[in-house]
Amino acid sequence: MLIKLSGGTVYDPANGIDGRVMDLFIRDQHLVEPPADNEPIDQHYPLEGKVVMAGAIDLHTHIGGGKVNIARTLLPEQQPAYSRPRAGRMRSGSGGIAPSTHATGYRYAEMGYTTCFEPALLPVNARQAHMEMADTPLLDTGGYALLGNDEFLLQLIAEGAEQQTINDYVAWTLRASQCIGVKVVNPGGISAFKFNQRALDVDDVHPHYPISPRDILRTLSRALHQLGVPHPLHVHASNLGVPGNYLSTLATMDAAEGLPIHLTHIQFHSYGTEGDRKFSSCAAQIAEAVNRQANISIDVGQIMFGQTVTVSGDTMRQYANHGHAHPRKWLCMDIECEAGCGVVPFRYRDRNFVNALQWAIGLELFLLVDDPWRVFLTTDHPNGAPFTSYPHLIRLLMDRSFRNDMLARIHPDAGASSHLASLDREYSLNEIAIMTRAAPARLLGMTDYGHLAPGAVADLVVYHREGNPEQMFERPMLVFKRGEVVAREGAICASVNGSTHVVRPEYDQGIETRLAEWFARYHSMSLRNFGISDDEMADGIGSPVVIHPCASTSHP
Amino acid sequence: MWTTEPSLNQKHLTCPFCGLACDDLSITPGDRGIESLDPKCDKAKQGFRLALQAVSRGPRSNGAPVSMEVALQQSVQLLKSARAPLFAGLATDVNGMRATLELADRCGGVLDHLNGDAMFRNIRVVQDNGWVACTLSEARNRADLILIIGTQCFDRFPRFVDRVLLPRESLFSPKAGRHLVMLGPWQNNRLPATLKDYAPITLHAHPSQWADVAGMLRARLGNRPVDSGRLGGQLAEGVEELARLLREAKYSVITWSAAELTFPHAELVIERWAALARDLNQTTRSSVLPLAGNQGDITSNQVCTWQTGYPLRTSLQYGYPVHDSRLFRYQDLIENNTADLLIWISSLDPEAKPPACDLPTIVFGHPGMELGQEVEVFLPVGVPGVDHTGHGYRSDTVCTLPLGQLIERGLPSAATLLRTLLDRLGD
Amino acid sequence: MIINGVEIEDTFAEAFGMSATRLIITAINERWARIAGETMTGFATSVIGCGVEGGIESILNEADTPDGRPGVSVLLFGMSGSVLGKQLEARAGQCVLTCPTTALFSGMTDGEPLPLGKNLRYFGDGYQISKQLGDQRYWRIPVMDGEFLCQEHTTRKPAVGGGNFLVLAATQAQALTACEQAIAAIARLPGVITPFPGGIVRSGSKVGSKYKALMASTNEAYCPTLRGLVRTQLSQDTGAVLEIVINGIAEEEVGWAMRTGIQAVCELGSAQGIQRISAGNYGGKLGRYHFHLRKLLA
Amino acid sequence: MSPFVPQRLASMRPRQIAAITLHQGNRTLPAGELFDVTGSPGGRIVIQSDSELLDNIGMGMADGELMVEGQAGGYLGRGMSGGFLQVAGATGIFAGSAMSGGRILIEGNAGDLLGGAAAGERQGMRGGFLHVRGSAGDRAGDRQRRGIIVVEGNAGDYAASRMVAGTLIILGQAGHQCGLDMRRGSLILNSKPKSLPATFNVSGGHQLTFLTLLNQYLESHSAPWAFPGNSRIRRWVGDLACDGRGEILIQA
Repeated sequence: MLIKLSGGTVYDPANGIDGRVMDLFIRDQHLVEPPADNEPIDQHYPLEGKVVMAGAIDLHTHIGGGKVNIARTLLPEQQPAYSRPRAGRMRSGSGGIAPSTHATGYRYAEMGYTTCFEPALLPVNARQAHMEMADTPLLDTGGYALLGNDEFLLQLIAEGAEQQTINDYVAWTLRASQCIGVKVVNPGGISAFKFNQRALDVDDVHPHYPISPRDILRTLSRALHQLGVPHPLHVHASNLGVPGNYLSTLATMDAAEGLPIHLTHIQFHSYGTEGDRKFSSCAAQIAEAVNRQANISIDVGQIMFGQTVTVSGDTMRQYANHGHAHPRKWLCMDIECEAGCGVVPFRYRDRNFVNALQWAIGLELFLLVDDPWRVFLTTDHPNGAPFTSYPHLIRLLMDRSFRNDMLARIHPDAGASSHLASLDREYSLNEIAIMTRAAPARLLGMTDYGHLAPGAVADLVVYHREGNPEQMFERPMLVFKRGEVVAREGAICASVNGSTHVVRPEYDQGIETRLAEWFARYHSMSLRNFGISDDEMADGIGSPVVIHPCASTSHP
Repeated sequence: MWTTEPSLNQKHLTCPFCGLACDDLSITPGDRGIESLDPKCDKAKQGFRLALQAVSRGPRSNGAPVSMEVALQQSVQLLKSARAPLFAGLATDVNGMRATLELADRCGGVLDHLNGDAMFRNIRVVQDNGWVACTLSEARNRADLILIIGTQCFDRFPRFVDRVLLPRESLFSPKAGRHLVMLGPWQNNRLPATLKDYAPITLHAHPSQWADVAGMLRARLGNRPVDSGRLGGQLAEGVEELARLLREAKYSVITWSAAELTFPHAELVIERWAALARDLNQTTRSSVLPLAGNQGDITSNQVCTWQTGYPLRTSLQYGYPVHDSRLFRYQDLIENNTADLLIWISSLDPEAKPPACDLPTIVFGHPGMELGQEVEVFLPVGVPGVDHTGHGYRSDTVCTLPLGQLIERGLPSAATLLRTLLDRLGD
Repeated sequence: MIINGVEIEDTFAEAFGMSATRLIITAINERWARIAGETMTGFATSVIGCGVEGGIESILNEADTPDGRPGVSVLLFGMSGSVLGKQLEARAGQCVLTCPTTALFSGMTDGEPLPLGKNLRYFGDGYQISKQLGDQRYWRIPVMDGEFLCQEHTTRKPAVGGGNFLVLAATQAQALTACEQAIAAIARLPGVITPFPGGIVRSGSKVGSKYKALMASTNEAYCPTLRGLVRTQLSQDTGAVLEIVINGIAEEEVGWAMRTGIQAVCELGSAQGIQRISAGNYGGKLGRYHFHLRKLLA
Repeated sequence: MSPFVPQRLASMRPRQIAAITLHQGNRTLPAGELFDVTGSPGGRIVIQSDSELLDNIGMGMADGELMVEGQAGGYLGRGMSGGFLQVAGATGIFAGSAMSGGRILIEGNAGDLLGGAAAGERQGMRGGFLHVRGSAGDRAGDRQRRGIIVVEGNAGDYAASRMVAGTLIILGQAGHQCGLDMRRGSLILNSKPKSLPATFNVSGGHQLTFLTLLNQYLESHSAPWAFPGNSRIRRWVGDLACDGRGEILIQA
């Protein structure tokens, strides 16, 4: 099958193409060089006046694993708000803020997203996360394994284990859980909460182990660097949501000691204590630190007004916030001496000072961080808002007058205490393409994704060029998944299943001896059942793995 | 399906027959199936024995043997003409449930598990309030006080004692410092032998008193003026002692098996225990650990939840999912003639048979299942973890254990047969 | 105009727009309802010094109260809604909430809502209970003799304050007797109260004073002992003057009450020493309502 | 058969109502094939149906009058905010759940969770008047938040379970464990229930003025008085397992 896309205006920042009218060719599942003149074209799409980009990549969205299922269970009364009827072979679904898997895949694809990453995959829950993502059609997926609150690692660090041993354990975890990266959530804090500690700042000492979050951050960021894992340590920093936490965030950046580190949903970590309400924006301080340190990347975790549900591994902070639950019910879970999970439904209100300022802080961060290659468009779905609000968010970034109209509607004191009105920046289509395609692919080491050069996987999106970016990004004209048209005019027309993206750094298998002993003594399952094989991924779970290379290993 | 080497001589079998999903079992095969099982577990032994000894009589139509082809054709006809198919039983593995859901979505079916009554006693508490919960490893390594409500956990989950309550080793909570408190009608029941030496604290209380005991504890721990004496002398003293222990514990765990709470509206009682654990977290740590997962109930519920957005007792009749744990109880749908076809899926236990009823019925059954009343179509399917690989959820809803294949006797998985039906139904 | 030998002066009473509310206080018996009502409307003679003006409008029997117990109907008048609200809260809290066996209800349904139990409920310290019956909400506030039942809101609406007439008589005793007669007649009327002690005021006032701090001072033109010293309005044989001030929930009610009162006075006639009926005004510039005596009695 | 979810049913013409699509199993058919509809818009609409499976009748009803001659299924008048809904026979579970206004009169018996909270909802009935001439099932008034429920017959177990506020009156015999986890609100009983949770305390005998008001309100809605005259009642307070600010009033 040879497909020609002619005359579209292409935005492909990974290849330095910023709005060039050009032809693209797809052969089977990949983009290819223009064929010989005499080769017949099977399908031809004339795209004059249309915008063409690679399929969008969401590098931080909670779409798989136990906590999403818990959210679905906790909120049966919220689910009917969005019901998706069955249509032919397309499955039915429900749920606007915690959608069912099929509804998630369809809706993402309808918006031009072709790859999504679950950022908090508990290794012990990896099978479920991969199963849910396998049942999320049209998307390639992957996960970041949660480490840094597992008692095994904390004990290793506390004992002063060699970095090499840590590296082996990290690499083993990536292999066992079939993940592409490693995330740490409130380093040490989830574990500390199990010991009844209610707060743990970057340099506080854990109640059981003589180590601090800083030690965990340093050890893990170093491990990933030395293992050559492309995606840097993905960090949900200490003190989420606490006024004054920007200092913890700056300390977290510092703890990486210059090695690459990704700070996620940083909006929730950019709060000061100024003003009458002791709650203020520190977006400027955070953005300045990001601009200054090239080793740091962030995603924003923008909030949007309305009902949503917060799902997080950070039981310490979720428990602390349970009083804000709306509706008033919530759930926390301590999980397998490995991590935890807290689910607290939430309604952000534009007339509430704190919520309104959170909204402004997120936008300030987008606009104040200079390099679009290091700031990513997320709502931390569903924590800040459901992913379905992305087109609206894109409009907020691209259209200053629209942004100011929205600003005028929020709590007046919040508007007044934000710099947002003075920020003139408007994102260009090229910058949107960077932050939603090229940059995430690069940060994850997915060389064949997120761009449109010959050889790339043919995940691509054709947009109508509308005056209103929200309409443009809400209903693309065409979405191709691996060379097949799966959505037209914002409606799914075909369903294909995705793959699971992983990295697989090498490690000394000697670590498994130690792990086997640990599992036998303390765990409730055996080591051999912990890890997931490639065959199990492909045949049992239903999502074959795509392995991305790691950089050549550097040794300490 | 991914494969494992079919062999009985495996060192670490995973057991699909209870919600603890122990994966450290080894079978010593004998002349008549199993010589012995190590570590000892009557439930696992019985499950493996019945699975291995079962001699399938092949597909049947109204009791008469038919070819698989005929059985499938008849099933397709029944599904095509059904106006209100009911998919019940659902004792299967993850892929069996995935195929069931796809078929139910296609046919417009309603879904319920044979353990639905027990399961929804817990799920309703989560739906209405949420809770603070933990998993088996957390309880094993951290709990310094475990309150066990009811006397039947030990029959339903035989290795609960050595895997969670009194493990050989524990990271943070050595056996010596642990308090086990057992609430239930123990006067009329004998403590499990494994616990006798440990001498746990027992509180003798009939199930009808459990709500009052929980309420009294909540009131006492909240310093509200109540008279525990109303519970009666010995129980009142025990409750006062338990209140003190709960207040002083670093990490308490409250556990029960909802299947034991067979009285109506038992979710109200569970809600009280969950609220007690939640209250305790204001000053210390406490979690609930509901025991479930037998007959694959957690498994099918988890898959249903992610695929439809709702737990089981969800209807796909309207073209989109609608959930109602009271209206879509399979027993009621049969009794009030709201269903017109029963698809009964039960691959783990030959005794988990479809209910006696007048509905046309298709059974995807354990190969050893003998029906008292013959049904339109009986399709024997393999036992997950014996005849084919698969996945089963553990009680705590977090861990999905891979199930290996032990033998090859040509029995298809439920998933395989259901997918065949799907293909034949067309669009 | 002369009635029964009493001269009706050709003048008018000048009255003001006020804001009023009606409350119903019930209790175990009439005695305690009356005590609560009197206490609530005690020290409520004039807005000049009391914040509000108030009085018992009527005594209610069991059939006419919301809870089927004996009660009283109370009217309170303030110069503004906010002052009225503050005074109501203070008086309901200090005089009714505190009084044994009472309950407190709104006596009107139209007008702007005015918080009643809405604020008083906090006395319940979290143990108060809300009950909604139809579109009305009530608060049950635990107190030492049981529960204080209190409606969440009453209403306020525009009303008239300061209707008045002056009774000029030969002696102090004759003026007083005549005014008592008038008060007894007015008391039977709905929608009005006479806020001064016993319904009667002797300290008629004028605007201003030689002392800077005072807004009002004695009306020297009607003081018999100042005759000869100031420009008097009294003839030589007038021994005493007393005034009746009437507040009402509408202009008609106030006028009717003035007429009723004046007629009662005139019944005594000149034979009982009554000489003249006059009225207080400020030249017609301050108050919206003018009650011309002769028009009222025509 | 379910759900019967027309919006503003009472303001529709009978012909329009008969044309509403209902689900029966995995197919759909017009309502008129299942039952007869008569009446006029703005006036009283009468549905002749005798199915105990027709759910959600009068769901979301905001005004008008709707009469069901026969019985009704579950969730009768769910989310109703105004108007008058009358059922001649019995109804299923959750009658009046999420109701916020208007009046429902059930001449027969009601099922479990009368005025109760549906799955996941933090509140049951939120306002209005719900009157059952027959008996009610278990958990009447579960998580009720406001409004008045009167059951002239008996009530099952756990009446007023998890009640948040509001008033539930049971004139017949109430079952076991009345008021379990009641946070606030009033459960008014004509006679001793079968049992109360151990976490209710006696607060003694009282004469409560508000009961007179309640009686008058009931009288104006053609419902019998809670207690005759100004009777002395025995008051229990609880449930002290939770908030403990609820009350159970029992005629002494």
